[in-house]
Order: sequence, then C-alpha cells, then structure tokens
Amino acid sequence: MSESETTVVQMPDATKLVVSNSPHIRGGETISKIMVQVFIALMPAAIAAVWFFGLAALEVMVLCVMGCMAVEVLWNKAAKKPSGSWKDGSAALTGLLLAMNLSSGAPWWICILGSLLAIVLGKQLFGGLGYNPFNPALVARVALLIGFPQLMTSWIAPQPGNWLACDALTGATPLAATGKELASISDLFYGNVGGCLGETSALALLLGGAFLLFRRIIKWQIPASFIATVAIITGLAHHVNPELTPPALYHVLAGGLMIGAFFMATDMVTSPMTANGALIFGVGCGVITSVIRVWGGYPEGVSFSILFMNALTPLIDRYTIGKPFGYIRIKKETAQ
Amino acid sequence: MTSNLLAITVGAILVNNFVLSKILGICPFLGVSKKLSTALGMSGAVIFVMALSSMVTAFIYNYVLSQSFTIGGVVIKLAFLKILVFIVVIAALVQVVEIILQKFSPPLYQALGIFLPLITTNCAVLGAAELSVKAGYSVIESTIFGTCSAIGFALALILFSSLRERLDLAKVPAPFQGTAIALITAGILAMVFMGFSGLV
Amino acid sequence: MSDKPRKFKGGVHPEDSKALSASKPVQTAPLLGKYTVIVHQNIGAPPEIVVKKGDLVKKGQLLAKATGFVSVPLHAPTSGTVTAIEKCPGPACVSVPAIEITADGQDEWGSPFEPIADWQNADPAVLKQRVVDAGIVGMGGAGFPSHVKLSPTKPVDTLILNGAECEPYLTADHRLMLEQTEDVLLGAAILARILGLETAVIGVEANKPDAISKLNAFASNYNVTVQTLAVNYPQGAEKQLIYALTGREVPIGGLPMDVGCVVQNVASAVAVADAVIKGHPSIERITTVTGEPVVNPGNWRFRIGTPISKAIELAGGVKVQPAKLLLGGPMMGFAQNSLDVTVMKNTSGILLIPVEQVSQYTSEPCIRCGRCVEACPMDILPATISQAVENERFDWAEQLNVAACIECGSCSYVCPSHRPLNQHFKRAKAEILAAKRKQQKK
Amino acid sequence: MSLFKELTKGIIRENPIFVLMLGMCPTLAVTNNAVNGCSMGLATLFVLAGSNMVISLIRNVVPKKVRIPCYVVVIAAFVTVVDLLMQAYAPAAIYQALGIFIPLIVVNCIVLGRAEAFACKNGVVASIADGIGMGLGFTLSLTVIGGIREFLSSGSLFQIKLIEGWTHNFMLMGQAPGGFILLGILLAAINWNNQRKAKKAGRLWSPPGLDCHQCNLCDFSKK
Amino acid sequence: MSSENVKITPLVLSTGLISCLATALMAWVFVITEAPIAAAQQQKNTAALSQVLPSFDNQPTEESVTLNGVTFYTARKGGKITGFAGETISTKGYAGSISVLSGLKPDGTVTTVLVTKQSETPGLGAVVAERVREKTISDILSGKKETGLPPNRILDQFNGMKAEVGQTPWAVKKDGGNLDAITGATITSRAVGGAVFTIAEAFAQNKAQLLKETK
Amino acid sequence: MMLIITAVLFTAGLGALLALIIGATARAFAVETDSRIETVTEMLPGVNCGGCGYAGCADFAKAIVEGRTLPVQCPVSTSVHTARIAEYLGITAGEKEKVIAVVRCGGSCAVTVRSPYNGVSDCRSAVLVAGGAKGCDFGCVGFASCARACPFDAIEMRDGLAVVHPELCIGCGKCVDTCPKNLIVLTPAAVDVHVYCNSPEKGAVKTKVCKTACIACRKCVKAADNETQMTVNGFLVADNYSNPPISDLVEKAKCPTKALRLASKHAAGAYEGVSK
Ligand SMILES: Cc1cc2nc3c(=O)[nH]c(=O)nc-3n(C[C@H](O)[C@H](O)[C@H](O)COP(=O)(O)O)c2cc1C
Ligand SMILES: Cc1cc2nc3c(=O)[nH]c(=O)nc-3n(C[C@H](O)[C@H](O)[C@H](O)COP(=O)(O)O)c2cc1C
Ligand SMILES: Cc1cc2nc3c(=O)[nH]c(=O)nc-3n(C[C@H](O)[C@H](O)[C@H](O)COP(=O)(O)O)c2cc1C
Ligand SMILES: Cc1cc2nc3c(=O)[nH]c(=O)nc-3n(C[C@H](O)[C@H](O)[C@H](O)CO)c2cc1C
Ligand code: SF4
Ligand code: SF4
Ligand code: SF4
Ligand code: SF4
Ligand code: FES
Repeated sequence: MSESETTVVQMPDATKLVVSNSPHIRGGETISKIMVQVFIALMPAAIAAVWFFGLAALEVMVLCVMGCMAVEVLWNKAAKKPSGSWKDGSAALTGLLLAMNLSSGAPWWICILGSLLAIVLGKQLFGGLGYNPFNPALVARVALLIGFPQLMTSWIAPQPGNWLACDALTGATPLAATGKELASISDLFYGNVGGCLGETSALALLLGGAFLLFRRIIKWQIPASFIATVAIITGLAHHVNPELTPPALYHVLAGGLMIGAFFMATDMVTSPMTANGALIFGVGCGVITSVIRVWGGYPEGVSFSILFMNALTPLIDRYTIGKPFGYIRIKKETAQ
Repeated sequence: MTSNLLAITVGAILVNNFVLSKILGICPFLGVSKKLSTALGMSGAVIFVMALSSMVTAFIYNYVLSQSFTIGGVVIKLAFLKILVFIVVIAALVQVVEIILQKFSPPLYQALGIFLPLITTNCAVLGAAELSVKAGYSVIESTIFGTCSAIGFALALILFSSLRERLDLAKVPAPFQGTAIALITAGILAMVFMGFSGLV
Repeated sequence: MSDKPRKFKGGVHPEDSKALSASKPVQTAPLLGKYTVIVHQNIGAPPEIVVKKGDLVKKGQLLAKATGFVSVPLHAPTSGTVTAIEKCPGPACVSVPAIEITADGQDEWGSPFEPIADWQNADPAVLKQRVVDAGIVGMGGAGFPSHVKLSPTKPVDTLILNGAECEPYLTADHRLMLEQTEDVLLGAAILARILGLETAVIGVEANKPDAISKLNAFASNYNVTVQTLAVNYPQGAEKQLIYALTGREVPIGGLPMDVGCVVQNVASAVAVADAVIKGHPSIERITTVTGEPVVNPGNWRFRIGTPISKAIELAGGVKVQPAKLLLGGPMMGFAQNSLDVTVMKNTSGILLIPVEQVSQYTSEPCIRCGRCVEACPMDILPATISQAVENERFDWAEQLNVAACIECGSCSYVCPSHRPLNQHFKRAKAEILAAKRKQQKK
Repeated sequence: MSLFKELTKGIIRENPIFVLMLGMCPTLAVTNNAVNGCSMGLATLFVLAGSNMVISLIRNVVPKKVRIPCYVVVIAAFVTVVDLLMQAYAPAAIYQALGIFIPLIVVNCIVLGRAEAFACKNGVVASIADGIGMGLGFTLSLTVIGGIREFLSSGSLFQIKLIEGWTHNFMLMGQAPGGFILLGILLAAINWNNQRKAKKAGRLWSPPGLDCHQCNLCDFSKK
Repeated sequence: MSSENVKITPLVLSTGLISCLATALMAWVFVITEAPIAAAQQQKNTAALSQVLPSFDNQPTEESVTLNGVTFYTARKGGKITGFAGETISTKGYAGSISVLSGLKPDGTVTTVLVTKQSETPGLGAVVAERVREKTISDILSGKKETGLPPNRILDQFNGMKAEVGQTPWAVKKDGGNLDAITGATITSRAVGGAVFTIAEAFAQNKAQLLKETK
Repeated sequence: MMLIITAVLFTAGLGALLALIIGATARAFAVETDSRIETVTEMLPGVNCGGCGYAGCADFAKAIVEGRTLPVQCPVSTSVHTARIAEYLGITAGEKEKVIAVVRCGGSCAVTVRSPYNGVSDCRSAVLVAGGAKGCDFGCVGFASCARACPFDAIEMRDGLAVVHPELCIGCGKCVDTCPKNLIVLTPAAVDVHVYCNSPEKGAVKTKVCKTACIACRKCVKAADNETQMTVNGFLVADNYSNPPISDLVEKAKCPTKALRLASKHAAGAYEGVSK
C-alpha cells in the first residue's frame, strides 16, 4: 500500500457511533403506516357513504376526523404530554370510524361530542394509544347511543347519487325494522339501506376488509369467527322460528356486522394478541351480537358485543398464553 | 316456571347486573378488584354466602315475617322487622359459615375466609334479600335470584379486576390514577352491560 | 430425507444484504506491527496469563492457560514481544485486560502441536485433548469452549454442523464452505469421531446454493449429509436448527445434548481440523467486513488481536459516516463506540450500518399488534413481557418464560412501535438471576 | 367551638364520599337527580344522628365482643323508622325512586363507620353533632352529584328546567354509567387539586386507591 | 383477654336488651305509621285510576272484570256509571312489556291514556310513555300553576277516539295509519297504539255486558 | 300493644340467640391481638417507603412493639413523632445519626465522553448495552433510575448526572440498590464535603474520558486537618466517613479537577421535585 493511498482512506468517527441493543435493523413497519392503510381500506366505505347519503356524510366524516385530531392535540397540551401523537394517525382513524358509526343526519355537535368522548373517555384517560382497554370509537358511539337514543336511532334514507341529500326522509335501519319492512339482500349488499355511514354497503366494507387481510394488518381469526358465529346462531334461530328473526344472510349483511368484524373488533389495542385468543374473541362477539339482535333491546348488538369482549380481552390474553418452544419437554422431564 | 327461572337467571346476571345496573356492592367491587386472584376469592365467597343467605332470608320472610298471627285476638304482622331480621340473620350466617369452614375445610377457609367479614357490610347480600321480597319470589326463586345475582356480581368483579390489572401497566394521567380511573372503567363497563337491556 | 427446505415456527425475513460481500473470496490480511489480544475470549472462566511484559513469544505460543474445564488457552497470533499487558476497549464497550504483542515481522511458528494425520484411528480422547489445547471456542457467535460440547453427559446421536449463517450481511461461513469445503467436511468427520458417531449433518440456508452443491459433491466421502434450510431468521440459532433438522425441541433452559444433539459452527469445525491435521492453535478466523458505507466490503482472514480500525482500513474505509459499528451481524451483533476493539475468535463480522437504518428508532407504547408474538421463534409473548419489565414486574416476566428468549431480536425487528424489546428481556434475565443469587445467599 | 367543628368537618375536610369514599352504592345509584340525592342524604342523616346518639349512650354498657351486632341492631331500628316514616309521609315518587336503598342504609359503611370511629368513643352531644355533620356532608355531596347529573341529563335542577327549550339531554348521565363516570371525574378533579396543593406545600402525594383501608370494619385491610 | 374470661351472660343480656329496646322503638313507630301508610298505599293504588277516570265515589278497584284480556274498572258517582278504565299489557314493546291504562267514557270514547309500567329505552321509547311536567324558571316566576295531567304528544292523540267492533286496528303512519309516532321509537308507539285499540275494541265488544252490570 | 310485645319478644329471642352464638365463638376461638401495633402504625407517617428496612409502616410498627427495632429507625418521622411513639410504648426512641445519599460522580454530559445511546431510558437496562455508553465505566449513566426510585423526589437529573438534594433526602436508601454502578452511598448528613468520583482507573485513563475525575493527586489529603480524614484507595480518594473532614477542605485543597465538592453547593439551584 502506498503512502498516498492510506491517507485518503476515510475512517468512521468513533464519537458519533450510536450504541444500542440488538437488533440494529428494523422491519419498515410503523404505527402510522398501519393506520394509513386502515384509512385506505375504509375509503371504499367512505365513498359509498357519500354516494348514498350525499355531502352530509362527508361533513360528518370531516368533523369527526378533525374533531378527534383536535381533541388529541388539546388533551396533550392540557396534560403536558408530547404533542406529536396526532401524527401517528390513530386519532384520525378513530375519528373516521366514529363517523362511520354515526348517521349522516348527525348534527355537528354530536360529531364533536363524540370525538371528545372517543379520545378523552375512550383513550387518553387510560394513557393514550396502546393503553385503552376499550375501543375508543365504540365507547363514543355507545355513550352517544345511550345518551341521545332518539338522535342516534333516526336514520336518513339513502338517496344514491344525490349530493345534497339531507334530512329529507327518515327510515328505520334494516335491523330495527320488522316483518314486511325487510330490505332486499342485494340492497343490503350494495348499501342502499338506511343506517350509519359505515353500516350500509357490505360490498365496500368487504373490499376494505380484504385489503387489510391481504396486507396482514388484521388477523383473519376475528372477522371469520365473528361472522361465522353470527351466521350460525341467527340461522338456527331463524330455522327454529322464522318469525323471531330474519335469515342468517340478512343478519350478516345488515347492520354494523361487516364494519365491526373487519375494522372495529380487529383493533389490535383492544383485542387479544394470540391467534387462539382472537378466535375466542370473534366467537364471543358473534354470540353476544346474535343474542342482542335476536332477543335484546338495542338495534345494534355489534358495538356492545365488541366492547364486552374488549372487557374480556385481558382474561382471554391471560388464559390463551401458549406454551413456549421447548416447554412440553420440561414438564415431561420433571414428571419423570 | 322454567321460563320464569330463565328470566330470573339472565336478568340477574346480565341485564340487571347487581354492580353495573342495580349499583349494589360497589364497595367490594372497587375495594377488592385490584388483583384478579383476590377477585376470584371474593367471587367464590360472595356466591356461596348469597346463595345461602337468600335462601334463609326468603324462608324466614315467607314463613314467619309475612304471615299474620293472631295472638290474644289481635292480628299481628311482623313484616316491618324485616330490615333488622335480615341484617342480623346475614351477619350471623356469615359468622357461622366462617366457623364451620374454619373447622371443616381449612384450605377453603384460607381461600375465602378473609372475604367473609367483608360480605356482611355488602349491599349486595341485603339487597338480594330485599329485592326478592319486593318481587314476591318464592323460596326457590329467591335462592336462584340470589345465586345468580352473586354470579353477576362475580362476573363484573372478575372482568373489572382483569381490566384493572391491565390498567396497572398503563400510563394513566396522575389525577386519574387509582379510584378515579377505576370508576370510569366501571362506567364504561356499565354502558356495555346496558346493551343487554331488553333481553328479558 | 426429503429435499424440502427445513424450517421452524416464527422468525422474520430481513433483507439479507449478503450480496455486498458474498462473491468476494477470502483474502488473508497482511501482517501488522502490533496485535492486542483480548484475554477473555470464551464463555466461562478467563484464562490465566502466563507471559509478562517484555517476553519474546513465537507464533502459536501459549499466552494464557485454561483455568478450569469451561475455559480455553490463548495463543500468540504472531511472533514478537509482549509490550504491554493492560486494559483495552472490549467488545462490550467496557475495558478488559489484553496482551499487546509487537510483531517482529518474522511470523515464526513456535513449537506447534504434533499433527495427527491418522485421525481416523486416533483415540477420540486424544483428539478431544487437541481441541482443548488448541483453544477452540465456538466461532458461531457465543464463544463457548468447543471441547465442553464434545463432552456430553447424556447420550448423543446427532452431530449438526451449523452453516446456516442466517444473519444478514455476514458471508464468512459462506465463503468458508465454498473455499474450504473439504476442511469443513474433514472437521465434521473428526468431530463425529470425537463424539463416537459415524455421521454428521450440515444445515445450510437455501440462499447459498453454490455452497450446498459444493458440499454435496464431497459430502459422501466424509459420511456427512447436507440439508437445505429455509431462509428464515434465526435459522442458525441452535434450538431452531435442531428443530428444523430433527424435529426435536430443546427444553427451555436445556442443552442440545438433552435431545441427543451437538451443534458446532462450520468455522469451528475447520478450526478443529486445522488443530488436528496441521497442529495449529486457534489464532485466526474469517471475518466479513461489510455494510453500505464500506468502500470495499469483503471477507478477510484476520489474526486474533487485529484492531477493527485496521480491518476497516483494509476494506478501504468508509464512504460516509456510519451510524453504527457492530461486531457480528445486524440482528445480534454488539454495537461499538471505539475502533480500538480487536478481532476475537468469535468475531464473525465487522459491520457498519448507515444512518437510514437507525433513524427510525424512537420507541412508542405497545399497540398490541401481536407481530412480535408471531415472529418469536420461542413462542413467548414479547409484548406482555416488555410491559411487565417496564413496570419492573420481573416476577411476571419470569412466569411468562422470559428465560426461554434467545435474544434473536426478531420481535424488535418487526415491532411497528420500535420497542426495545430484547433489551428489556436482557434486563429481566439479569434481574431474575440477581434475585436468585440473592435468595441463594439467604 | 369544637362542636361547630364536628358539625362542619363532614362537609369538606372529612367528606364521607370524596375523602373517605364510603357508601358508594347510594352515591351512585340514587343521584340521578338532585331531589333524590338530597332525600337519600337526609334519610341517611337521620339514621346517622339517631344511631350515633344511641350508640354513644350505650357505649359503656355494651361489651366489646358484641358491640358490632348491637350497633347493627340500633342502626337497623333507625333505618326501619326512616323507612316507615317515608312510606307514610314522603311523596310516593321519592319513596319509589329511593327504593331498596333506604333499607340498605343499614349496611352503608358511613353509618357503622361513624359508630365505630366516633360515637363509641365520644359523648352524646358530640356524637349527634358528628352524625349530623357527616350526614350533612353526605347530603351535600349527593345533592351536588345529583344536581350535575340531573342538569346534564335533563337540563333541569330540582326538577326545574334551567334553560327553556333545551332538548339536548344527555340521558347517559341519568343512568348507571353516568354516575360512575361523573364520580370518577369529580374524584380526579379533587386529586388534581390535592396534588397541586401538596406540591406547593412540598408534601408527597399519591393517588388514593379504595382498598378498604378507610373503612376498617373487617380485618381485610390488615391481611 | 383470654378465652376463659369471656363471660357469656353479660353478652347475651346486653344484646338482648338492646334488641328489645330497638324493637320497641320500631314497633312503636310502626303502630303510629300504620294508618298513614295504609292511606298512602290506598292513594297509590287509585292514583292512576283517578287520573284517567272522571270523579267517582265508589271503589273502582273492587269492581273490576277482565274481558278479552282487558281489565275494566267501573267508576260511579252516586251509583251511576260515570266512566270506565281499561288496563292491558302489550308484549310488543321494544324492551319488555308495556302496561297501558285508558279511561273510557260510557260510550267507549277514549278520554285519557296512561302508561303505568314500561322498560323502554330512556329518552326514546320511554318518552313515548311518559307524562312529566317540566317546570321552567319562567313558570315559577310568573307563578303559573298547571294542574291536571301533563301532556304527551303520542298518548294524547288517542283522546276522543273510539273503536267499532271488527274495525281495522289503528296504525301509525308508517304502517299506513294516521297515528303519529316518535322517530326511532315507532315500535313503542305501535305497541301503545295497539294496546289502546285493544282496550277500546274490547269495550266495544263487551259494551253491553259492561253497562249491564250496572246494578 | 300486643304487637309491640310480640315484636320485642321476637327480636329479644333472636338477639339473645345470636349473642349466644357469637359469645360461644368468642370463647372457643379467642385470639390474642395487640392493639398497640395498630396505634403505633397510626402514629407512623404511613409513607410505606421501606426506609426502615421493614415491609411498610405496619410491619415496622409490629417490629417496634415486639422490641425488634426502635422508632428512630424510621427515616421519615421527625424526632417529635418518634418521641411520641416511644412515650406511648414506654421505650426509648433510640438514637440514629441522620444519613443522606451521595452520588459519587460529578460527570455531567458537559465534562464526560459519551456515545449516543438509543434504547431503554433506564440505567439498569442501559448498562447491559455497551456498559451504558459512557467513556467512563464507573460513572453515572444518567438515565434516572435512582430518581424514579426515590419516594421523596430528592434526586434531580442535571445534564445527565444524578444530583441528590440534601434538604429533600431523608436517607431511606431506596436509591442505593437501583444504581447499577453502585454510585450511591449513604453518608452522615453532617458531612458536606465529598469526592465526586468512583473510578479506580489510573488518572491518565480517567482524564481522557472525564474532566472532573479524581486523579489521586492527594492535595486534599495533605490539606486535611488530619491525613486520616481521607482514604486513598489506589487511584481514588474518598472521605473517611468515620472521621470526616470539615467543609473548608474544599477551599483549602484546591482540587485541580473539582472532584472534591460540597454537597450543598453541588446541588444548589432551583428544584421543585420531579413529577412522576
Ligand atoms: C396480563 C397478565 C397479567 C398477569 N398478572 C399476574 C399477576 O399479577 N400476578 C401473577 O402472579 N401472575 C400474573 N400473570 C401471570 C399468569 O397469570 C400466571 O402465570 C398464570 O395465571 C398462572 O398463575 P397461577 O399459578 O396463580 O394460577 C399475568 C399474566 C398476564 C398475561
Ligand atoms: C453455562 C453453559 C453451559 C453449557 N454446557 C454445555 C454442555 O455441557 N454441553 C454442550 O453441548 N453445550 C453446552 N453449552 C453450550 C450451549 O449449548 C451453546 O452451544 C453455546 O452457549 C453457544 O450457543 P449460541 O452460540 O447459540 O449462543 C453450554 C453453554 C453455557 C452457557
Ligand atoms: C439468534 C441466533 C442466531 C444464530 N445464527 C447462527 C448462524 O447463522 N450461524 C452459526 O453458525 N451460528 C449461529 N448461532 C449460534 C448457534 O446457536 C450455535 O451457538 C452455534 O452454531 C454453535 O456452534 P459453535 O459453538 O461452534 O459456535 C445463532 C445463535 C442465535 C441465538
Ligand atoms: C385494524 C385496525 C382497526 C382499528 N379499529 C379501531 C376502532 O374500531 N376504533 C378506534 O377508535 N380505533 C381503531 N383503530 C385505531 C387505533 O388502534 C385506536 O385509535 C387505538 O385503540 C387507540 O389507542 C384501529 C386500528 C387498526 C390498525
Ligand atoms: S422474545 Fe426473544 S426469542 Fe422471541 S423473538 Fe424476541 S428476542 Fe427472539
Ligand atoms: S410488535 Fe411491538 S407493538 Fe406489536 S405487540 Fe409486539 S411490542 Fe407491541
Ligand atoms: S435520595 Fe435515596 S436515600 Fe435519599 S430519600 Fe431519595 S431514595 Fe431515599
Ligand atoms: S446514579 Fe446510578 S441510578 Fe442514578 S442516574 Fe446515575 S447511574 Fe443511574
Ligand atoms: S355502599 Fe358499600 S357495598 Fe354498597
């Protein structure tokens, strides 16, 4: 090696070397990337909502998303926490999901109060992202439902393609309807029924759900077992007594089951972590949803069932811990 | 009859859950829910005592207190003594259970014993007796009602304590730590249980 | 055995980045003027220094002697003078004792061991003694004295050679298997003889097809089988390797021999072959110097005691300031804050990581996504354990089997919240151990 | 002077609900409006004052071993009296609304708690004052909680509509969850204030947890 | 204190004595309040009836008859029938059953409707069934005193209606009828309407018998 | 009247019956309890800091009553409190020298060599990675484990260095165990002058990584009233706390690296206690 060559060799500056524990590289996943993808997955449903309910639906969505983000920022200010957490997208997602749980006729103050309930009562009081035991959007929805039952159970009838559709007509949601009012299955599938923004078009939600499954953002166990359980129980109930309840397919497509199963029960913060836990979670949601829908008082079993299973999640998590690699042998050996 | 019993069962466990809907037994609900293991112990003890006490109180009420006696030509009803009789009988019952347990099943006493005194001053036990009287339940119905109410209490307590264990790991804002966040969690849980309303 | 790649549960698929150096043949590093040999290079008891300042030493001469069964001797990397015995930066960023040898340029062998040419008929005990004397430690990473593994206290029926090299970037074992194929197989055969076995298995990840075919070409001569392994980190981890090859699960806290296996790294096997056939002690190894900032990534044969600044210099230095300097691979390697650390017997790689990989490294709360649970090859719950540790609940961590964690880093790798999961587990293990010690004292 | 103290301490310093956290059931159950809260408080006040008086009177004749049963009997008597009186003279709607929570005053920890903590150690007058003071604190708290809940859930206070034409009634507050959540928020506000004060005074503050420690009626807290 | 020193006699004596005194107190209060309680009870029983019936001087509760699932109470003044009250339970409520009490003129015209028992959703179905007077501050300031039944939009629309035998049941607008329903609480509205119709129809069917019972 | 009599008889019977049962139980299962323990527990501050070496105040109270320890061992109680307990139990309060904690390191970020560290913000975790990423292997890592452990908020983190505020520290010793570098020692509160260094390395090694290390120049040893007031251990000098130097030593010794400091000055400055 000649003298000149060695002098041009550039060496690292040791004082700038970061020390940290292994691993030193990371997979590219981040919280905000996950949230953005869920947001994207919700877009078909959002577009469907605007198509069926007009700009009023857009207004509700914008109010809720902005409301949630604003509340997040303000809370962090008030609680003297680092204020950047709105950037991770979870607040915006909560807002969008909250909007999906409201009717397009919801007045502005319902959206804002809902945002407040979701972010403060549902999330920040427990310590913020990751610590909330209950699904924030559903906490807000249920609180609003119990708080303003009349407002929250009046629906705008869909007017496909009418941008200016507003409180022109009111109609019952398919599940609150009885007997002859039953909507047709195809209307349910495409979303031409009254209800919350997000509980109308099963097709749009299935598209989004498929995207989430494809991107492996949600576990298949939850939606699969949730929907299957509802289908089985309502199917049986219908079989035994057709008067009691509509057929299974109607239940699967109507109401918030699709959005619940794909977008809300799957919120990882509030659902079990293990695969077996997820199965139990989904089945539990399905059972409670069916029971409330078939025999209960509120029109919407999905919100309550998800929240109930949220409450059960710590227990599920605790009792579905699998045995680690190499565990069985230990037992055998000590038994000997 | 069976459908009535089913209604009582579902009603007491879910719809009119003692803690979350009827708001009875809040003190132990908040007090012994910090750890799941304690909650499990308390649940066992409450179910045991409430099953027993609702049977005994219903028996006393239906066969003694609500009867009219004619003594010396005067019709006498002792129903107004029910509060006193119930509380005294429950207290005594708990004592007796404690002694018997201690004597015959020390392990069970170890597990449930410390919870027994707590139960005497628990609204739920007396509440179950009072509600049975109000609803005019028979001894069997009362027993089932009491037991199921206790199961409802246990369900709420166990759910709540597992949630609180999770909250132990959470970064709850300081003023909300402790009882405040526990109450708020209980509030959300109560909202969830309202979803069962209308089941019976 | 079928030809389907063998695999295990869990794991991750990081970008392997091996192309940087995989095609670079091993070069022998030139003789340096000075070597700083770190004394404690093995797991177990540190050896006892037998030279003093000013002593003249020959290449391969004993510098420090083993102080127990789990301890290995240390030999001089070249001939010269012992110029200092003092502390120098160690691989854990804490100063450790080292012997500085100023080379005389002769690179003259002292009295090396007697070659055992007829190893087929040699007494296994003699062969094993040679492994002891040559100071061979596991070259796969941990630096565990090889002879200890060769003295199983339970019946052993399978010898596995670990050629997985599942760490991204590293290519030392790959080159070794390609360039010294027969040495690897010879080492395997010698190891098998020591263990009283007829055969051995070599597991190689499917991303090294050239090595696999070359090994296959000679394998039958040495009674060795070659198995293709699925490309999945941490395929090279002992327990995962054994599971993939034999379907046996090493119990938590147990050793490979509990399921009748012994695992040795391919480089360790070559070192054994060298010691037996040539009589050379363990004083050099192949190390990959790589990373995007490096000008000329490649594989070198370094003597122990070579400062890593020299190694980086040999690779042409850096194009840009790296964010991290690692000994070992990016998944399990140790971050360094000094260029004065020297190559040891278990230094498989010197890796410089660019800033882009490190900048996204702020930890957020767990969102319970479960990715870590899926990734963990040991099937434990990294998310829950880390929360327990954050709240200093080491009793929980223990109940949740933190002891089973092999610190492979798969969980941290996938975590979208960038949580420092296995640092927590390291802490938990340390605290649990400390608590146990305390209890024992009582 | 000290008598005055006994009378007022329950209002803030030793407020049975917010400081001692006793008697949570009625606090949550019957405070859906101010009138109910107030009535429940007054009923409890009566029992507290009466039982404190009697227990203070008999404190020297009752053997220690049976003191709790005796206190319970006394309290039960006063509760029965209140129950009968309300049944006879109180508006039917209020008696209906308070429901079984009147009989349940028997097990309200405040009553037995004061008997144990105060009446069995103090003279009659002081005990009555203590009972009335605690009862006032309880009544006041219940009324405030009831008032807030009533206002939020119906826009009125003491059943008088405060804002004419207000229809955005938040029914949640009138129901069980509203009670829990409101009490939680009120406690947090009190904690926040105490924390602030403690910091100013350089004292330690840790969030209170209801662990039965305040009540000491059973030996649970000692285990 | 050792176990030998626990004397049982004083324990028993004191507890017994205190129990006696306490019981005496309770019994005394019971005796005093017996009459007022009975009166309050009586008033409670007839309160609902007197709200839907014209003034009467008999005991309608003692003159009840159940026909077609409807319990009828007869009100008289000076022996003359002044009106009826019909009570029935509808099981079609949203959450459980609803008890409806309806006042009827002797000709079968509905006068007042009252829901006596329901478990509908607060703020929704319950609104349909509630009659509460809301006092406002201005009412108090202006000294306005309203008496009589508080109004209820849904319940009051039945006033003056009358059913004929075999008539199609009254229906809410949504089902093609002309009854108003509260949005979101159609089911409760429907159930209440159905119950009132049942009462009115049962009266129409049994008019003769009910009026004949006049002694 | 008949009613009253019957009712009275009924409850009298019931009451007597129950009293009989309870009395019988009391006789059969009498347990001896010591009410003094409860009283003493009430007299203690109730912080449950464990500074007394027992599992909380109640346990400590039990130990006092059983004569296993003395009230004064509670570091939180003032002498008035302990005297009250002593008086109640009729024992002596005992005597205990007040101690406070000292972090034997002066190496704030400004004066020491450190590597950028990325990982868990906790000293015990940090030392597992690259020994805490510091040039000096013996100094304060600066991730506040001790500060978090202190129940009295007596430790402030200043520029990556833990500083004990003597006026807030009550010497409970909670912080001592948490420090992975064993930097914290409990010293007599009366002593104000300390050597803020813990590294046994050679002076030259130390000065390379820290500007305020003790280089064992012995100026303080010589300046002390009496040489035994300081102890020299290899390349590290420390107070001899059983015969401590007085405060003016700092001025007299003119420590070249300022490793010799007064605790009161070292900690001087506004501090309100951390909020946890
Ligand atoms: C969320 C969670 C919380 C836990 N909390 C505790 C705990 O507080 N105490 C404990 O001993 N174990 C705890 N564990 C560990 C397991 O519950 C424990 O291993 C299992 O319940 C067996 O306990 P057992 O022997 O008491 O039945 C927890 C586990 C999880 C997943
Ligand atoms: C304390 C200790 C004792 C060990 N004892 C044996 C042994 O007796 N036999 C054996 O085959 N391996 C033994 N090992 C080696 C391990 O199985 C393993 O190969 C070594 O730790 C390197 O593993 P790694 O590179 O996967 O970390 C031991 C390891 C340790 C740490
Ligand atoms: C996560 C992990 C990954 C590993 N990867 C490899 C590897 O790729 N190649 C290898 O030879 N050893 C690897 N090891 C070390 C092996 O487990 C084992 O210790 C080694 O093969 C034993 O051989 P040795 O003692 O000769 O080094 C890894 C260990 C762990 C814990
Ligand atoms: C698949 C998925 C589903 C989610 N569902 C919800 C939801 O139903 N409600 C909600 O508030 N946030 C949801 N989030 C966002 C986020 O997890 C939520 O804000 C946290 O619960 C807040 O801690 C979801 C996120 C993901 C990735
Ligand atoms: S927990 Fe341990 S074994 Fe599992 S993935 Fe993480 S580092 Fe690897
Ligand atoms: S990968 Fe990270 S965020 Fe996801 S569960 Fe594991 S620790 Fe939590
Ligand atoms: S600084 Fe240490 S010794 Fe002092 S009070 Fe805090 S924890 Fe206790
Ligand atoms: S003194 Fe110890 S525990 Fe405290 S910050 Fe420094 S290294 Fe951490
Ligand atoms: S008031 Fe304490 S349990 Fe109800």
